[in-house]
Amino acid sequence: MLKKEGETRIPAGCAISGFINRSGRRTNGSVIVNSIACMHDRSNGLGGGYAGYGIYPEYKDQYAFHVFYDSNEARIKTEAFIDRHFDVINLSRIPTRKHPNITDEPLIWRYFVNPLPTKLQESQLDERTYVARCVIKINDKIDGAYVFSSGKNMGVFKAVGYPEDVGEFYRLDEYDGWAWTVHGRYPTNTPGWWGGAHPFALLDYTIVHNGEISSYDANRRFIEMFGYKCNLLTDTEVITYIIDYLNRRLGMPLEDVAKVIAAPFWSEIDSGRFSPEEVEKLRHFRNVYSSLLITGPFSIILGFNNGIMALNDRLKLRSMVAAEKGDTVYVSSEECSIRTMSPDVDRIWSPRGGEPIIVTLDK
Amino acid sequence: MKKVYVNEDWCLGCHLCEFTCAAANSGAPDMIKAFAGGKKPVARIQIEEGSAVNFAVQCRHCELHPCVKGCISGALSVKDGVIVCDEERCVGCYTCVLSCPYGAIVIDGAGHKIRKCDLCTQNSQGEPACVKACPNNAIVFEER
Amino acid sequence: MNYVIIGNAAAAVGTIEGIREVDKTGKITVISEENYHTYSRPLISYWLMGKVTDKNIYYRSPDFYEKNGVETMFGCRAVKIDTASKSVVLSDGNTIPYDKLMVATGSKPFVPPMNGMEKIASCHTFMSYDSVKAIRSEITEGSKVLIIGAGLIGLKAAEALNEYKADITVVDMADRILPSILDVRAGSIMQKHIESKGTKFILGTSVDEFSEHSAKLKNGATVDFDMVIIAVGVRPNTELVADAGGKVERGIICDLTQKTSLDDVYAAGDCTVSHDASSDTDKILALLPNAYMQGEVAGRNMAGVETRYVNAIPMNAIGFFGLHIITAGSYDGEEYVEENGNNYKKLVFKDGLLKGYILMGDVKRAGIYTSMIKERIDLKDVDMEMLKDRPQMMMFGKARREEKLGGIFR
Amino acid sequence: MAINYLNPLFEVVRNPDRCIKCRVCERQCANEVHHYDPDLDRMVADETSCVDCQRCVTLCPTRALKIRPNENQFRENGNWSQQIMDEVYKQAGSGGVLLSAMGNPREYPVYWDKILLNASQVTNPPIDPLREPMETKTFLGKKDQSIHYDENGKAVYEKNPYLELDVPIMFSAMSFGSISKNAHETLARAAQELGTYYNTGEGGLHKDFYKYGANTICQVASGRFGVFKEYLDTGAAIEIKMGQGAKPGIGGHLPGMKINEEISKTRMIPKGTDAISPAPHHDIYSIEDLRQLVLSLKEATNWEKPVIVKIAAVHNVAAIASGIARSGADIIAIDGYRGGTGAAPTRIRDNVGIPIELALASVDQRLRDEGIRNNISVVVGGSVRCSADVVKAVALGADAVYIATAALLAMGCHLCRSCNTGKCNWGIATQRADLVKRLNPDIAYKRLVNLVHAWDHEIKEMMGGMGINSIESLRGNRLMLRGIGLTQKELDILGIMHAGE
Repeated sequence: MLKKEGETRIPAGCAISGFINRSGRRTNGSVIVNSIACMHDRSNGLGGGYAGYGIYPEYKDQYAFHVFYDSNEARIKTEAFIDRHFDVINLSRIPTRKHPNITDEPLIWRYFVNPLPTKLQESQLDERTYVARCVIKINDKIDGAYVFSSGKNMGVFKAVGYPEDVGEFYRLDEYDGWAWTVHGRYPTNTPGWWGGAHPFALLDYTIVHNGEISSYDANRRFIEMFGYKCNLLTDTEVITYIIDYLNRRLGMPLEDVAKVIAAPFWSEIDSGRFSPEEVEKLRHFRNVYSSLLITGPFSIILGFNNGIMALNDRLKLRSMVAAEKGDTVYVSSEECSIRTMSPDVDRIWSPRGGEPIIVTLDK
Repeated sequence: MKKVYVNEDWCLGCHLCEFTCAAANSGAPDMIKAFAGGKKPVARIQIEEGSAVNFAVQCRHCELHPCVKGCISGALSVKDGVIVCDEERCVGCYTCVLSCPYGAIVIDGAGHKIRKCDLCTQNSQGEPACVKACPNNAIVFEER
Repeated sequence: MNYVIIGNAAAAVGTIEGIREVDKTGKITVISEENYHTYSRPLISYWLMGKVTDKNIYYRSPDFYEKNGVETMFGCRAVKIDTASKSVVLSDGNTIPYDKLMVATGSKPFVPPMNGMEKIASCHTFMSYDSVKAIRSEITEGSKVLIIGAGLIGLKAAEALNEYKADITVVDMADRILPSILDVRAGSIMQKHIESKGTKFILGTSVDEFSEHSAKLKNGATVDFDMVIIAVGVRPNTELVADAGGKVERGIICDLTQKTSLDDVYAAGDCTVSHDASSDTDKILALLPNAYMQGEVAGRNMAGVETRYVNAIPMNAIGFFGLHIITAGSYDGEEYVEENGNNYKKLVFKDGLLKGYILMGDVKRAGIYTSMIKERIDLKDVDMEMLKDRPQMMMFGKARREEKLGGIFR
Repeated sequence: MAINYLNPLFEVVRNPDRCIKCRVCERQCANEVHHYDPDLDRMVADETSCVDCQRCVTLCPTRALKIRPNENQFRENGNWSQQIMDEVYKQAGSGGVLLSAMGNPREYPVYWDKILLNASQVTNPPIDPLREPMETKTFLGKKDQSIHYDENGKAVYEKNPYLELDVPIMFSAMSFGSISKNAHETLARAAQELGTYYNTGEGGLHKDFYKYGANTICQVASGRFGVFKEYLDTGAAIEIKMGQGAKPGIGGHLPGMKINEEISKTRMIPKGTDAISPAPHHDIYSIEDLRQLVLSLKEATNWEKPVIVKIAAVHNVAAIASGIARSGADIIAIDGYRGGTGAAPTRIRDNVGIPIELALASVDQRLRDEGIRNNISVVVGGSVRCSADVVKAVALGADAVYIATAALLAMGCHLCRSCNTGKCNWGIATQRADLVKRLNPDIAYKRLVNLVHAWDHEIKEMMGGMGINSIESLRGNRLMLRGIGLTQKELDILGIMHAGE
């Protein structure tokens, strides 16, 4: 009997792709679907998924929960929980299109919610922490329910299947976003569980990730000290939590987050290319946040409320190319996929290991 | 010139240098054969033993080399800085024993000849055998 | 530079090697009366014993002169030094010019006038290769040999002739043997040792009159012999320098650079007077090491590098019939004596210094004592018990040991 | 004379065909086992005092010697082993407590040997340490996570005192007195060259070694030997020794005969007097007292130095560690029951304490469960024998390890376990000048450096195999471990899965 995510740790190879338009111009979801379709062989049909930012302009101030239910019973329990903690502005099934390659779909629901002010106050937490705790609680405690997207004006769409099929299934051609990321999965020992597909999301953080990190358990056992619960036992999950911890909770800018999770080697720190002050900081990071260093191969695209960050592990053990065309920045596992989105880019390059590409919306 | 030096702080007085030296210069292929049958080959290095201090003494290959200057037979000579003894020419007069300020010339009682350290340049050791044998690096072969 | 050396033994070789340490090219000429490649005079007794071959009697290798660029004139006798023209006149009338001259003429056997000497059938001295060759040609097993003189040369002759099972009698005016190097007690031990090997001593008397095959002694005894060896002493060959007006006392007088009182004329070896640092007196130190080192010092000075010869002391390493003696320095002072069978040790202290010693039997590492005399090491700086026990570096302090053995100078 | 019930433990086997009678065995044996018999013209041995230190065997130039167990056997008995019987005879003779040295030699399970490591295959690449950077630098100390950014975006953070190790291996406490001055010098010089730390033990710090202060951990133990302001100021860190794995619950005793001039000065006690460390610190009868000492020592050293609290691994080690993590201490050192000692009562050494592997696993998990793992670094010792043990310790959750027995082995120790006699033939656990000199620090420190370098290479190889290029990603990474032949209970305590899972 194969174990699903959360019951065992499943290493996976993958493809990722993504882009952002700095000026906030929204692009149709079909573009990102095409970009992953051309990397078909990097996936094996056991998972694909998307994150789109700026797709819910009409509900941009509400948290948009995307939820998988194994059963109606789970839905009822979850909705009761949501009702207790949130003011639900809108709820519906997420529209899908019947697709021959996408089968065994769970119940897929969407809720646009605001935290209940009284409950929020009671919790003595800031709003985002409150929401995150609630999401973690549903995922941890309610059997058969899984919140796979919980940010504002953004959404995750994922399923078991090839990513291009998943795109069609979710009718992404009906969404427009200023940033999209996508993931095609090649897991090695999973029966395929919808919740286990990527991107992984918490609030508006989403991660698509290609790689298999060797630091997993060191990271997991550390981050779990801070209220996170790594249910899925996947890299993306722990990376998302780490970024959430550093960026949201400690207030560390993403540039510094990259310096923690893909810290420069000591040989670089000592090479003299950094200012003494920077060296001091890097030494401090490597001392204090040493358990959040991520080793082993990874290339990730992090999506967040006003931008994306692409990052390779410090040895660059996974492929990742970046390109620029006008005010749009593309990142992908392979150049070919960028060319499907923009055949004649202005500039294309291979970012160095550990050097983040951070692109945010122009103000 | 590289010479053999002894650091008395580390000399244990174990006498391994003497036995190794004797064997190395005995012509026998190994130590067991060198001493087999009660043979007592002569060492060119000698341990001085005290209550707290021990050290080995062997030819310093000194610049003055009074042994060479006083040698009546011409057996002693300096070759590339190393004082060597042509044992065939030595008549055992011991003038060198009289002259050597370190007492480093050894008398081979049996043959009425002298033996002396030649830094293992005339045997098959390559590097001085005493240095290799010293268990505590008290004997070193180096430039000073 | 044109160097001329009269003589061809240790002092001459020392001179050549001393010159060549400094001057690799100057012309060197050696004038020698003896017609041999340089040989070691002390080895003649070993040669006679058969312990040294014809090949090994030579003091330096056969290519010694060639390697050192030395022109040899063997079988030539120098008869005069002409200081005015800076040349040496040979017996055949030829003159050899020099820029720097070394007189290393050594010594000759002293043969005192004795009654009836001219009647002796076979009479030899014991100083040269030729002399032992002559003895060798005559000696046979059982030959009766009378040796006049119980000094170093006489006893070395006795030891050598013992190899031929000769019947040896040694006669000396003195009442003990080896008086120049041994004290009474050590002499007596050595005498007994030599006697135990068959050599007879008649001491405290001298020859009254020789006949062809016997000698009548002043004490009334008669000694028959087939051969007589005269070994009563040596006299330095000083005539050349004396005749040229150089200062000569018991031997040639030199300064610390081994220069004689004559300009550009140096001298070294047994023909010179040395300063004995142990007794602070001038004397002839007829010793091979001394000759060589004087020669070497002279050679360096002749070649222009000023070098001084100091710290000479009397010292001897010799053995008879397997019993070895090493002695050095002077015996005037407070004594420490140890005796055990044939092993005899005497240490002489004066003015807080070790001044001299006699070691007989166990002579191991005697050079440590020698260096103490030469270097005038204050006895306060050594462990006296260890000093008395045996020669050892342990008796010095750690600092001195490190300096001596470790090459570490503080 | 009464009957001596004790048999020699060993036999000296001398090959007469090889022995050249050089007598090096005789000269080198402080126990006076070997003698030359001039009448027989051969070497003879009195085996009663042989401790099997192997000094003679090692120095014999012709390899003529072997020491092997005495073949003489008591009647076989599965319950009353010969050793147990010997101990009864010994105590019946002496009336005293049995004394031993070095670590517990009994055949308890060695959990290191029941844990296997992972390696990358296909799904992620192993990393070749010869081609890629492979980092083993380790920081020890409190890891305060808080940070904020000022209006210019500049990071503002507070730095806690820490130790910086180039390799996650330190030399654990061995006092000057229990080991020789040369052994101390060896540790100090090796620590300096390796970029790590050695530990003074409870005997103070010899003046000659103040120059190695930057690589020195100064211990404060219940006897307070050699503790004064300058001592505390000199080291890089201060360690409060609460206990020791070899003898949990008891103090130490250095007999007066070992208190020579130098040790007396260093320990600040009169020459020739016994140096007795009490079992407890008499100012620490509870955890709050410990906190006071931690803070006092910090106050005394201007809050500049990390404070280590060292405890023996005992049954409730996790709870104790939790207390220590809240005491203000920066580092906790846990010493397992196989840890060495210069002298301990045999019964205590062999029967008290728990394995370091289990102690480490439960402490690390407990601190994480309480969310205070960041408050403190965890250092473990008590028989870390090789680089694989180090890797397993780090993967179980240790920040670094302490080694001592392995360090002594590098210096020549052969684990004859006779340190308490003071006649160490290897010059390590002795104060006899002629024996001390046998340990030449010039040689020994290089051997120790070699050992740690070798381990570091191996650690990097193993890390590389796991696809990890920095030691911090190994720390607590228990997924890299699998148990073999362990019960579910043991696996649960270790927090690892069984091989094959």
